[in-house]
Amino acid sequence: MKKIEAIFRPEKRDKVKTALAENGFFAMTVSDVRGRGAQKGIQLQYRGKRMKVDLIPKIKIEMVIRDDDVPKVIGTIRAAARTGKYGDGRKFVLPVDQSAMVRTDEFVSD
Amino acid sequence: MPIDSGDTAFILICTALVMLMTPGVGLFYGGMVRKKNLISMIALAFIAFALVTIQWTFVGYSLAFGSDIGGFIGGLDFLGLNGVGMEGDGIPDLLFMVFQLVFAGLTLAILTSGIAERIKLSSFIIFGLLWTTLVYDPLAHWAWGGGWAASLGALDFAGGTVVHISSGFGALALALVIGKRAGFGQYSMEPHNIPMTLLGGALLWFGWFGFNAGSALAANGLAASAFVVTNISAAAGALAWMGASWINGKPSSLGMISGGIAGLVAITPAAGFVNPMAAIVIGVVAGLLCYAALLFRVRKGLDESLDAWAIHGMGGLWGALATGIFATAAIGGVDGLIYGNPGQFVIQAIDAFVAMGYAFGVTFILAKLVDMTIGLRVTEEEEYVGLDISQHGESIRA
Amino acid sequence: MVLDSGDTAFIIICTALVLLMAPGVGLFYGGLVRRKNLISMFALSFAALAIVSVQWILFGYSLAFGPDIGGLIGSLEYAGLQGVGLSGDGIPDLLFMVFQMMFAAVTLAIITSAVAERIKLSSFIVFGLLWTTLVYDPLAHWVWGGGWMAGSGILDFAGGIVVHISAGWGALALALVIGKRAGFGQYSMEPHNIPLTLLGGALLWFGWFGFNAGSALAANGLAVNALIVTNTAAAAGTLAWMAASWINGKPSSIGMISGSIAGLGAVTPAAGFIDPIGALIIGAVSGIICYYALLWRLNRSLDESLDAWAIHGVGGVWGTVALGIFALSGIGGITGLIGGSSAQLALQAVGAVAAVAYAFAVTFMIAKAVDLTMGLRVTEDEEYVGLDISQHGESIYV
Amino acid sequence: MKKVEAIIRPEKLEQVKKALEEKGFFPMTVTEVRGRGAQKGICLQFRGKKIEVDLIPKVQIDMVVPDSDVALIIDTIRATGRTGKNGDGKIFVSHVEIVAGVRTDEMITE
Repeated sequence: MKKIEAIFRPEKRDKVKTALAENGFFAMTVSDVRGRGAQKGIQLQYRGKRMKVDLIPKIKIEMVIRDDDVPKVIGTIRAAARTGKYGDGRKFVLPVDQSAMVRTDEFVSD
Repeated sequence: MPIDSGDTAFILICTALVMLMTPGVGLFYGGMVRKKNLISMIALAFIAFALVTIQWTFVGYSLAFGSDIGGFIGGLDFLGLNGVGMEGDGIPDLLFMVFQLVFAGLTLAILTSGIAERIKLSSFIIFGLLWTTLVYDPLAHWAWGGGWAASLGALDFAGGTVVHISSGFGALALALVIGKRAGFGQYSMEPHNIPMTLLGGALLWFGWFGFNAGSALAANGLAASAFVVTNISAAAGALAWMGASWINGKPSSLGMISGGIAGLVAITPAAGFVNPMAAIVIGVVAGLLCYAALLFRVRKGLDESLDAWAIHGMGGLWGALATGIFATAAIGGVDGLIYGNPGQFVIQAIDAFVAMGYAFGVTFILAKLVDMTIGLRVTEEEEYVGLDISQHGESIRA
Repeated sequence: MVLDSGDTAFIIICTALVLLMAPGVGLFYGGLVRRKNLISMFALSFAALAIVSVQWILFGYSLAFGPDIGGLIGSLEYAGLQGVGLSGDGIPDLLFMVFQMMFAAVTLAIITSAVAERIKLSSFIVFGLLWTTLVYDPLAHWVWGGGWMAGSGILDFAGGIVVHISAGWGALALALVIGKRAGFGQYSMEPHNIPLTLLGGALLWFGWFGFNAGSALAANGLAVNALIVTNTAAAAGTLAWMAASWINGKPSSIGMISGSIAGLGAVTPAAGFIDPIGALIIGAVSGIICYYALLWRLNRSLDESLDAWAIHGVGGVWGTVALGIFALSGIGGITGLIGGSSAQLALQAVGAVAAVAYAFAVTFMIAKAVDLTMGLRVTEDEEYVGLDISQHGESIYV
Repeated sequence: MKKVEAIIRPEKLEQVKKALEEKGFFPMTVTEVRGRGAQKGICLQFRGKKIEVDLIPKVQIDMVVPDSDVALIIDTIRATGRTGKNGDGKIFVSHVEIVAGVRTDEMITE
């Protein structure tokens, strides 16, 4: 199993959610986060003074999925969340060793 | 006539109530925008109020209520409140002046709907000063300051034409000039804080009692009648909008409070002329009409962002016409269409449509002018990070 | 004189408006602190309201307005409201009593600025009781209860000395005794909820109409004038602070609303003596000097946390002195410097200096006394987790 | 690649951000969280009654960095985020298998 953490623009949340659901990926956890990327935030010009807004609101979704679904999920999120401009976000894939249900005694491990 | 302490007390308090409507509009709008622009919406309402206070003291009151020049505008005889004193007819002249001041401040605050989430603060200050001087003040003069509409016999008890048509159609023109918000129509821009909008709506409803009942300018039967029909129309509007939106899905709380505001707007010009039964009809029709106008606006992809046009503009238009239909001599001394006086309806229609054309046209020109000289709009990046940070250097922490 | 129903109606409503200012202060301050102390700020305002309401009825009113003893304090003749009845001069004596009570309560609420985020609730209750008895009541007596200031002709229409100088300079003394917040100056303590502060500011502005206009104690021309100059000074203060802060960066909405309060604070003592143009200048100057007072406070890294000193203290001094400059005989019967008389200005300066010295010194002693006996401050751990949890066992976190 | 999750005191965020920036580590995601550690929160004495405040507001910084940078980042966060008292926070490092951009088709795998 893998854990996908995808960080992207808040306004794309509904589109990404819908696209993932259409491809059969429903379970997820969503958080409001603030982040900055390699482009170092947004620079605003203000009367000759520069003002940097570096932590910009983003959405983070976390999903735990089967290994072979990883490319499909990444592709789906990418297609839905992309604008082509800086600040579109990133996705990270981490290994998950075990997953245990709270409601039942189900226990999944690799 | 001497000063009456009861009347003076009443109008003093009504002035305070109407003042509270301005931050009420700020909260109402603030809850409907995205989180990154909440502070900006509330701040715009405060700035509108502060600007108009100063403008009204220097020239605005005189332009609106000075001695008539050609039916169009007031003279400059009250410049700097010269000759506006503590004596008067029932209430001091100064009190009448400040009661009218809070109306003008509120109207500019309503207008911010058209430019939500994308206006440059400095441009708003310039535009606001021009707008209140060239749109609000003439309209107030026409209806209340002895201008042509008043001579014609057009009725506007508390500001259907002056406040609501002017701000509603002004907001539409302004929205057309400034253009859509980035990403409008591509993704949803949901209200982020509905309780704040409901609180703002509650303050508006509360303040509206001062707005309409106070427009009787005395604590008398007419004020009581205006108070009653105001509340009835608001309730009818809220229920009508709720019913209409229920047919299309869930009845949102936002729709309900919008319906309440639609009812309040529509009863405003009629408050001193109609009876409670007519108020129910006015409120219900306002709720339905404004709901339809809002759907039309959304379908057309117009980004008059917070619906001042649909609610204040269309509601104000309906209210002005409805005054010509439902007015009864038993209350305000004038009969309307259903009491056998179609002439009044025609007068109301002329007044409303001229005001609409004037507000839309002049606002459009002013907005274009400001846009071409200093630019109405913030840059794309400033818009993306939100006006709270880019215009005020502040932000709401999660 | 017989009772006047208009005047009575007016002052009853004004009392309610002033009452609303106490939670208004709570909201205003609550938005400025960190999230872990929001409930605490709000609760302190309510506690102040409750403490003063009881104290005022038992003996506070008598100390302030009882028969004069040596120009310093009132006697206990009205203790327990003995002899304060339903008859009176224009308005019932009881109404005058309760109207004054709200002023005392708001004053104690304002002073919580100094102890924000670190006061022990039990100590605040003891301190508040002592403070309102030993600082507020004598000052109210001096100015309004027939004390030495009234005797020598020092004027204060609605509380520049009694409310704003006392609360502002008291807050400064209190902040010096209690000490800085843990971590002050090492990391930023940004306001966590600006919309709440703006809402609080709106309620303050609204309530201030009752505060100042009501101080005419009748619904007459003087009340109207007070309301207008109040609104004008608030607007001028808003715009002036906004402009001053714009030069140094972004015009923050917190700055804007602070400017409103600065204008309102400064016009308070003068409201019954000046015209709108005078108010415009008083408000604008107040916005600017309070802004620089705040910057100075930050430079010196004084942790008078929410700037009651910079805004109420400095604004109150300016307003008290400005009365001597801008007073017009046509309004309140007093001629100021601009009318060619410097006598009043000198009196006002004496009054302001005496009030500053008394409020600062006595507050300092009371605070020291409470600190030495029971400790003003919470423990370090309690401060770190926040007063909401440590003092009230509540939290706004989900 | 490794993911560093640092949970620190909220009031230290600005200093930690700045220190990381000076060391050349710019991209990050910030989340406001509440947590409790091994010292079981803060225990307040109130007239003989004990009030335990266990979930205390913290800030979580997430960064995904090359394996070789992990030690430096931990040192930097420690140096600026530390007060020496209980409640300074913890840092976790986990393995990241894929880093995928949203704006571009960039895909780093191990």
